[in-house]
Amino acid sequence: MSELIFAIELAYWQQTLIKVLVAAVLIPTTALILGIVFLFKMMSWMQSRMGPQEAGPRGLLQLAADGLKFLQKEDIIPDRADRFVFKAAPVVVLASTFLTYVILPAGPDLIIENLPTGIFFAMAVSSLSVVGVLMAGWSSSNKYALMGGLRAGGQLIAYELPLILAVMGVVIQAGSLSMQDIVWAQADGSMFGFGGLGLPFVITQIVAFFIFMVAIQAELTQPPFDMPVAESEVVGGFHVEYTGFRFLFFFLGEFATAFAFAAIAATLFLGGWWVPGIDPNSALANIVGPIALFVKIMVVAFLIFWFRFTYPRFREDQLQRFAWKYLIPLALANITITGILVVVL
Amino acid sequence: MIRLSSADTPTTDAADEAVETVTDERREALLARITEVLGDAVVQSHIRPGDDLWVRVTREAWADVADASRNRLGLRFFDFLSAIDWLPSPFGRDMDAQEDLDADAAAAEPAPIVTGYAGGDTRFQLLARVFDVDEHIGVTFKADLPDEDLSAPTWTRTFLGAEWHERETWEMFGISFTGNANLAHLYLPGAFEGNPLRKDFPLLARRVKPWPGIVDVEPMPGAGDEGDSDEGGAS
Amino acid sequence: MSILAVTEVLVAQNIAFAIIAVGVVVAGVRLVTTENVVHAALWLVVVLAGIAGLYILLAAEFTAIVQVLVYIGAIVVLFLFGIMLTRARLGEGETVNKKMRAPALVIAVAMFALMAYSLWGYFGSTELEVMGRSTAELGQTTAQVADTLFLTYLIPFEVVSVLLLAALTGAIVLARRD
Amino acid sequence: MTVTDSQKMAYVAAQAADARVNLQFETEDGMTLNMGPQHPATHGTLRIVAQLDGEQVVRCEPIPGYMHRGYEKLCEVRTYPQVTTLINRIDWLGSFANEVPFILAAEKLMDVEAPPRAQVIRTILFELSRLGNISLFLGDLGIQLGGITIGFYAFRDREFVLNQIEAATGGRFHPNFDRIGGLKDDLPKGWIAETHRAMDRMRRLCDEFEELVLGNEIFQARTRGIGVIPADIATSYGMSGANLRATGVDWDLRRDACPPGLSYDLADWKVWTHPDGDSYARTWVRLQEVRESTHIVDQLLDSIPAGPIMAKVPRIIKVPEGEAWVATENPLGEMGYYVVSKGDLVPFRVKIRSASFNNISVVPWVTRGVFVPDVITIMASLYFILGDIDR
Repeated sequence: MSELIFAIELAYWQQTLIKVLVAAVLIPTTALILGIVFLFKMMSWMQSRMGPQEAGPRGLLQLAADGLKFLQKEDIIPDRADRFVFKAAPVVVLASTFLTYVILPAGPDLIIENLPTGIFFAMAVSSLSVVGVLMAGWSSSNKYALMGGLRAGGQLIAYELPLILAVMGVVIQAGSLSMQDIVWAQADGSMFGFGGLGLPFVITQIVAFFIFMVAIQAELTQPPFDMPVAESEVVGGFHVEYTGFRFLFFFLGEFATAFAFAAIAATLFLGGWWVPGIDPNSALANIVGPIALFVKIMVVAFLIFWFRFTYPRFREDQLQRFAWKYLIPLALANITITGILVVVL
Repeated sequence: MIRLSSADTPTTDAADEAVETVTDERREALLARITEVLGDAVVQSHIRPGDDLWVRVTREAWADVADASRNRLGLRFFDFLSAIDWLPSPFGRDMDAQEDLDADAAAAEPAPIVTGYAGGDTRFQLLARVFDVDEHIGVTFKADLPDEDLSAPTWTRTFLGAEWHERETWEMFGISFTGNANLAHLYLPGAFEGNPLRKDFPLLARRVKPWPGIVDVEPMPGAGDEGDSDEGGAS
Repeated sequence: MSILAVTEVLVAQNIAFAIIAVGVVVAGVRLVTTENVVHAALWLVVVLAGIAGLYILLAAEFTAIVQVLVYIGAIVVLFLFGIMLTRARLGEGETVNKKMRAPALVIAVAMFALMAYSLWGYFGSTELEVMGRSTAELGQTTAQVADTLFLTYLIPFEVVSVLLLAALTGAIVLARRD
Repeated sequence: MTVTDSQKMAYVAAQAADARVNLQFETEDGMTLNMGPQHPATHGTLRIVAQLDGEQVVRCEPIPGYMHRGYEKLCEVRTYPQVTTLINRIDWLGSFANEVPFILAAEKLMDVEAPPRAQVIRTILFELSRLGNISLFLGDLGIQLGGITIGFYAFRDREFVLNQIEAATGGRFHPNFDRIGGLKDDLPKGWIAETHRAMDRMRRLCDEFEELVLGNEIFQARTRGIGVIPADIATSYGMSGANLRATGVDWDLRRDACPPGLSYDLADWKVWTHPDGDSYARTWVRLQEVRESTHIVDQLLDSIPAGPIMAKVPRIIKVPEGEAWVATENPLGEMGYYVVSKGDLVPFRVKIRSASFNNISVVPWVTRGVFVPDVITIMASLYFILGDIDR
């Protein structure tokens, strides 16, 4: 556990307060960054959309326009909705994202809470969002919302398993569940006896990386796995009845979760905050680390959104078949082989 | 088979006639086959050379016509099914602007019912078309419907697609089809009264606000209002 | 008792324990009193999350995370799934048989008394010495849990796995009709 | 027309599914899902009522009529030239194509024929409206399947076609340009070269669609073997256009029964069919249709004869007594007008046979036993324009 934040000694409650504030600021910021960079700029170029290229200088005002639009919308709660559950659902979804940020290391000392079971914790809290999604789907008293909620639930459960199994390969190789230890393991590793570049696990765990990317795509309910929110089928799914600020919660949650998962992928497979050539123990790593992590996150996020803008959508049963028949056996095989190799070598 | 040149080019007349004779024979042959298969059901027929074939059948044989077309005559493609109300103008045009009616004074009094190709004896006629997708030839069937019993056997047993057409004909003309269990409104609201495509169904929009119609078109000098339409200015 | 030793962390822990405990109790009461099945499942989430919080306070991180992952992430979600998929009547209007309340109360109190007595009898004199010791020394790290599970208790663990698998297969066989 | 083994198998499977579904329908009451009248997948106000068992469709019934405009009645009080304004709005994505069969029917009754130049330009515009229509289908299919990128590409490239239509006719969506006996105006200067360029854009869009959507494994998994319609069912429902050709029926009105007044025989092109009859086949046939259409336009552009664009017709059009049926191969399928004239200024009766009406009436048959997402793909691949159903 890092008791130091840039070597300043603080009381427990002060530390806690700072950590909470940092996380609270991080979530909307990261969501905005992904929103601008990928949703608006990259997508508009890839899909030749007009708005984000034209509105304001360099099309940057499109986000402001959209944000303003959300804020001034009327907050509508369906008459027959379960009001309390309806209101609580977006908060639950956002809380699950919030908790994921706790274990993300951005530098040797820059981590909100270095849990020894870090990655396991992240998997556990990310599964909490299912509850929020089901709450939203059920409480809206809308058939489309219910169908979307159920689809989301089934999908998230089906993909939790390959996600965790993919992570297991990395954990076996690193020998730890702690995010920091996983980074260290990659920094200390060597390729064919050459230690200069360390050993990003994407090289040895390429199968796990593939499964992980597919699984987070499903966890994020993005195309090609966006059946829960498919607008041409269930008209937005579980958040069909949400407007304005509450919808913005779901929206922020989606992008913040995308950022969090990209960060986890970057940490597990690309070495996280570690940069070759910089001593991980030096104070410099605390400054370069966040930048390196951010760059790596953007690379992973680019992959996520690239898939999103390219593929059409699966059908729900095809998705389940894909998860259970291909991804899970593949992940199990990966774990077995990794385990054997770790014991043998 | 396509006439390329315009009608006022005299050189193609011979070719036109040749084409017409060929298609004529095809339709004659088809008509002969239809008569052979349907027997007494065929009441009257009409061939427009090079264009189309009209066959009027009895109402009782209406379902057999569909069956014979699809299964024995090779006319497997179902085009459409509808009806015609032959009640003449001005009942059909009573929503026209008064100026139009005055200008067209000859039509102001009810004319006797005159039916079209292949004749007819009743005000309502069923109209359906089937097509042969292999031979590329089609037939338009007609059947008379007596006013006191506007119903006909359904085609849905043979042509599945006839269901929607029959529903439309039912709500638009008030013609029912025995054997079609699903005669519900297709277009109109459930509580709608009346049969809009009948000629005596008033077009209320026209009643409320008469359409200017042709009055805003200046008649060309020399263009006769009753004369045959061949003279007059070209644009 | 040494738990009340005056350190900042322990004060914070005690405050947190009080908050969580009250929350869990309230949620537990709501869980059994609410008439809406979905609400009951959601209160269950609160209860389980609170208990996970208590595990963390007891420095049993791994148990807490398993609690969240398995109970909230899987079991309650399955509950919700089942409730939403089936046509269970929601909300009021259901005539609940309340005749068995008194016996149920007796059994519940007896059960609580039994468990409290046995726990107290077994652990009552043990003092948890938290101060100055890491979780590793307390034998609660993930590695230690894994070692215990896969070395000492390997046979029971595998037997339980097979049993669960058999139950799962049986459930599928029973549920599938075609 | 041959029935392949796969079609027979699909038919048997459909029959079996039918029997099973009937049983379920009698024994349990599932959830009824109301898609529409406002639903993103119905593009328009079509209502689809689906009785569900889980996500499986027990019975699915489209309910049209939310946009019925009574054109058949209105046509009876419009003069012949006025009718084209109305019928422009039937298939609003391929407006010019709506005008053509009616104008041809009127020409047939009047025994007038447009000059060759007008015929060729008319055919070009006809094909341009087909391109404008079906290119949007290609995009829309992607959108319905969640791959929205191709949707934007389609909208982007369709502009080039619309610009050409606008440049020639003055109307982007509703040209109202066809006249009895010819066309309203001649082509503007430079139009031919510009249209060649637009055709290149359309061919590039086809390639992009093929790479991005048609070749995609997910797309194939979503469409292959889904919504299989055998050939005899298709003819029995009167399905036409690409939907019919996708069942293996080799029939195109442009080639086989082209009415006088259009000059398709000046171009060398091919009618594509596909034996499968599923959603994929329908998409594939439409894609090839767009390609062929661009070739037709390219060839016709180079063979526009000189001459007038209007035949001699009277100023006030009175159509002689008679009946005429003219059907053309419109973007959505066979569109026909049965025009009855009594020698008046207005038609006596106009029966509009629109393609989507027949194409969509097959939905209850084809959606039995499929999943809800498949209803979307089937509807999207059948491709309907709501105005073409409701008229």
